Amino acid sequence: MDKTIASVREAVSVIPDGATVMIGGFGGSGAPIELIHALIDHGAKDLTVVNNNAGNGHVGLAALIEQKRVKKLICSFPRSADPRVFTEAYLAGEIELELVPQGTLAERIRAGGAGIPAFYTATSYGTELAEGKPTEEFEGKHYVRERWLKADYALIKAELADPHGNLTYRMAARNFNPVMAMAATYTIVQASKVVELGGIDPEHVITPGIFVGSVVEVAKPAQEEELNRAEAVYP
Amino acid sequence: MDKTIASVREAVSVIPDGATVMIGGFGGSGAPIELIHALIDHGAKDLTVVNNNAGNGHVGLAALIEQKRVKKLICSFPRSADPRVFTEAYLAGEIELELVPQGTLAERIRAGGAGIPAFYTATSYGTELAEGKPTEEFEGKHYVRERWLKADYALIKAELADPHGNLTYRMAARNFNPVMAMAATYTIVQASKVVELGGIDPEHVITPGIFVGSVVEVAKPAQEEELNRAEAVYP
Amino acid sequence: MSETMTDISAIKLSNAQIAWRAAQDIEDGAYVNLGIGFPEMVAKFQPEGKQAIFHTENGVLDFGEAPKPGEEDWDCINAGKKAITIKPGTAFFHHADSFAMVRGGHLDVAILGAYEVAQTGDLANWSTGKGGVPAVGGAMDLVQSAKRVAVLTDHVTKKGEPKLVASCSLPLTGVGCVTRIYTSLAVVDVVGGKFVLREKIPAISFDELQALTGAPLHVEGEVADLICPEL
Amino acid sequence: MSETMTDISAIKLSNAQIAWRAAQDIEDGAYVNLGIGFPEMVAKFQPEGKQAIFHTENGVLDFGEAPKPGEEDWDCINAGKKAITIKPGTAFFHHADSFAMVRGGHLDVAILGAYEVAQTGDLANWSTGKGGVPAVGGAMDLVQSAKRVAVLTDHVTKKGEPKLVASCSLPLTGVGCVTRIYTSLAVVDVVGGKFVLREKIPAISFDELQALTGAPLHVEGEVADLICPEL
Repeated sequence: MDKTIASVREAVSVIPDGATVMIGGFGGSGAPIELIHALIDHGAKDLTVVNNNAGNGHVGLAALIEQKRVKKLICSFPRSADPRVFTEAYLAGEIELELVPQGTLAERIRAGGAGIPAFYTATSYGTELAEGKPTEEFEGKHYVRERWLKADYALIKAELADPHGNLTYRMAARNFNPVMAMAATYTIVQASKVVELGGIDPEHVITPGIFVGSVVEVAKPAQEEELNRAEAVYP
Repeated sequence: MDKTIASVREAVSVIPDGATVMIGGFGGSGAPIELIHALIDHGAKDLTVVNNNAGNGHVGLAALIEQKRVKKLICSFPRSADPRVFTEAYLAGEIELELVPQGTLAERIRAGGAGIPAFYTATSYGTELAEGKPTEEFEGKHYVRERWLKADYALIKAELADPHGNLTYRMAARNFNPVMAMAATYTIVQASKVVELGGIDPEHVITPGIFVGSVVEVAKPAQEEELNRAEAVYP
Repeated sequence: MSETMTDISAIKLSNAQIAWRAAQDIEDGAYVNLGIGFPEMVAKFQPEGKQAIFHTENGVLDFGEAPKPGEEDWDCINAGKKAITIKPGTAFFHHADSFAMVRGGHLDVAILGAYEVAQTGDLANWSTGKGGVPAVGGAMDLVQSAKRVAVLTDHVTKKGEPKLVASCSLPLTGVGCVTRIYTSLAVVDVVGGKFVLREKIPAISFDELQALTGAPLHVEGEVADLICPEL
Repeated sequence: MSETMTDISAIKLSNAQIAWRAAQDIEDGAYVNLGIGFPEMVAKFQPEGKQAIFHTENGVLDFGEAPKPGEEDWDCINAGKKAITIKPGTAFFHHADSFAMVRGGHLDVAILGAYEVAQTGDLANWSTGKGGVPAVGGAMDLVQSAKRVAVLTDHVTKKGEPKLVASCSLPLTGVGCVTRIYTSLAVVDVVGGKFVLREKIPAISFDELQALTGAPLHVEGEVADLICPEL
């Protein structure tokens, strides 16, 4: 079994129009820029995207939105240093937004990966983001019932990967990547380095390979923040 | 801030009669034998204990039960190579048993640590272990609602600890320890080695110190399996 | 039925042979959990060129074989508390993550033993219902969530009673969860609330097999000969 | 009210001073989350001998100060997407684990900004209710679950309207969650559905302060002078 694939182009070629795609990262940290750009080249449209944010500048997720591939965005914080692409699409009614509190977003994704169809959280109780959701009192405190969130595909940025898909992450670039890897039917990983089997200490594996569909090496991956400081535009 | 404590005796001295205590480990792997034995010496009784098992032989959890300190046990599998201590206490009506499927036990503990008062799982649907629990259908599948599980104290076995309570574990001795550390109001850790702050790579920390109350170094900790092969009895 | 019993004890497959047969159906790269005891033997019989990855409830994926006696590391065990080893590709994780794999449907196959399996796919394998100390472990989690749940079992009990039944009399482990049963006499699928016979050992007739089965065996297409190497 | 506005702009505390005051209440060893923007300044003003441990939503605990310009590593950022550094004791974890810390009540203090705080402890700080693009981030999670939720805010809006109100008019972030408010003029606790004045700057009278506050200020015991260093 070898989950490695030669190119980002090939890796994302399985994604059809209309797919739900989770994209890792928190702002630019942990954002799989090369996979996103390959997805733009691939051309899939009418996507539902799950990400913490809504892109920054004109690269990565912002570029995917600018190319009008995203029908709906599920996120917690659609603002950034340069949020114009999303803002204009949203105010023009071209993109649907489901706003989810950040911790609830993370837990809904983890629940999707862990087979938990619904759970209760105090987060958002009594606010407009809880409207229409069942609520219940446990031990004197009020909670909102939230549903799991799953995806057809996840695009993940890792640091090391082995051929079975065991992964590590780099610093705070970990963020949403491990839970999204769990919650997608098929998880596509770009790793800065693919090491041989056994190249990751069994105790240092963050995402076990069971959650990974394919792995492509992208040495020296682009950092969204640096692209934006250089005013990059994709394509 | 320094969470280290000089002795296991001192570490467990805070535990009162009637406390709910989670004890890490799966069988003997990851079982904090020295903390359990110190708890026996300390004398707290009428305890509710959460553990995957019910002890083996006459050491560790089995010894705690044999000394009649455990009023109720919440576990998934009260059998072992030598389960006599628990079996006799249970059949004599001296100890209450709440039997929980292993994955539900782990998730209830994780939920306790993560502020999720209830969640749904397919596990146990249609079985006698689901009797009396609310059920609900999501997307055509039936689920049982389970409640979080929390504790006053957790006794945890770690490999490395730093003075802030950041922890690593050794191989499969990890098991229930990290989730129990999250779910207790106050978590007491025995670590094979206490290293200086910075002695654990930030990416290799498994339990961040926020979940830890105190740390005591127990170099060369006893292994339950080896004690039992030597037919050890405590005290 | 005692006559038949004598007969089948001579012709039935050994536990190792049942495990061997189950191993033939495991795809290359499949993620597999093997129940404690007899199902653990499946790992030994993977065919050439196919390599499953084994999961154990207590937080290890892709572990190696048992160590030599005397070389055990008791921090490195499986769900049966037997010593295992690491190998290139092994990963350790905590119990909640381990059961996220199970409950989230990430396991391709779970293979368990059984007291009874019903034609509806209901499984009873955790309690004899007789009192004593109940123990459930991870079975209820596994059977409700693995993509495919297979059972390995003798076709009948030691007393010769059918273990494949119309409906279970013992406390259930899971409802409608089993899809294939590998027995000492046959391979039976559960399809739409019915037992469908796929394979039987040549030495037993359909009618004899039916007599040892607690619910109707249906035939859809060919019933293949169930032939295993000597094990 | 414009006369009062002129007055208070001269006497009110700076944001740094408000942050300084909040920092004095943080216990040694407390686990603290600081909201994006002005609350981040609290980290700079911890008193000698007290060392809080800071948490950021995106999966870092016990991080260090901002790096020098040009030395940023953009994989190492805080929830405000500003570059941070590691130091001895830092731990990285994923987002679900990060919010398990929040939701599970493991944070001792969360310190946030506010548009409005009600005397019931209700907080509005995520939406001006005016349309545009809504964004919530982690605020709703933090306010419902941290052991203590404190707000840092100007006492009045730029237009001079009270930000401490009888009930919030803007969309809520959380219900009954705030326990202490550090403003540019005072320190106010929320106790049993009432504002209780704990401290005020000496240059303002109780009546003047009450006139700038949208709900009754109660006094229980002494009202201390709120005196901060020049910052």
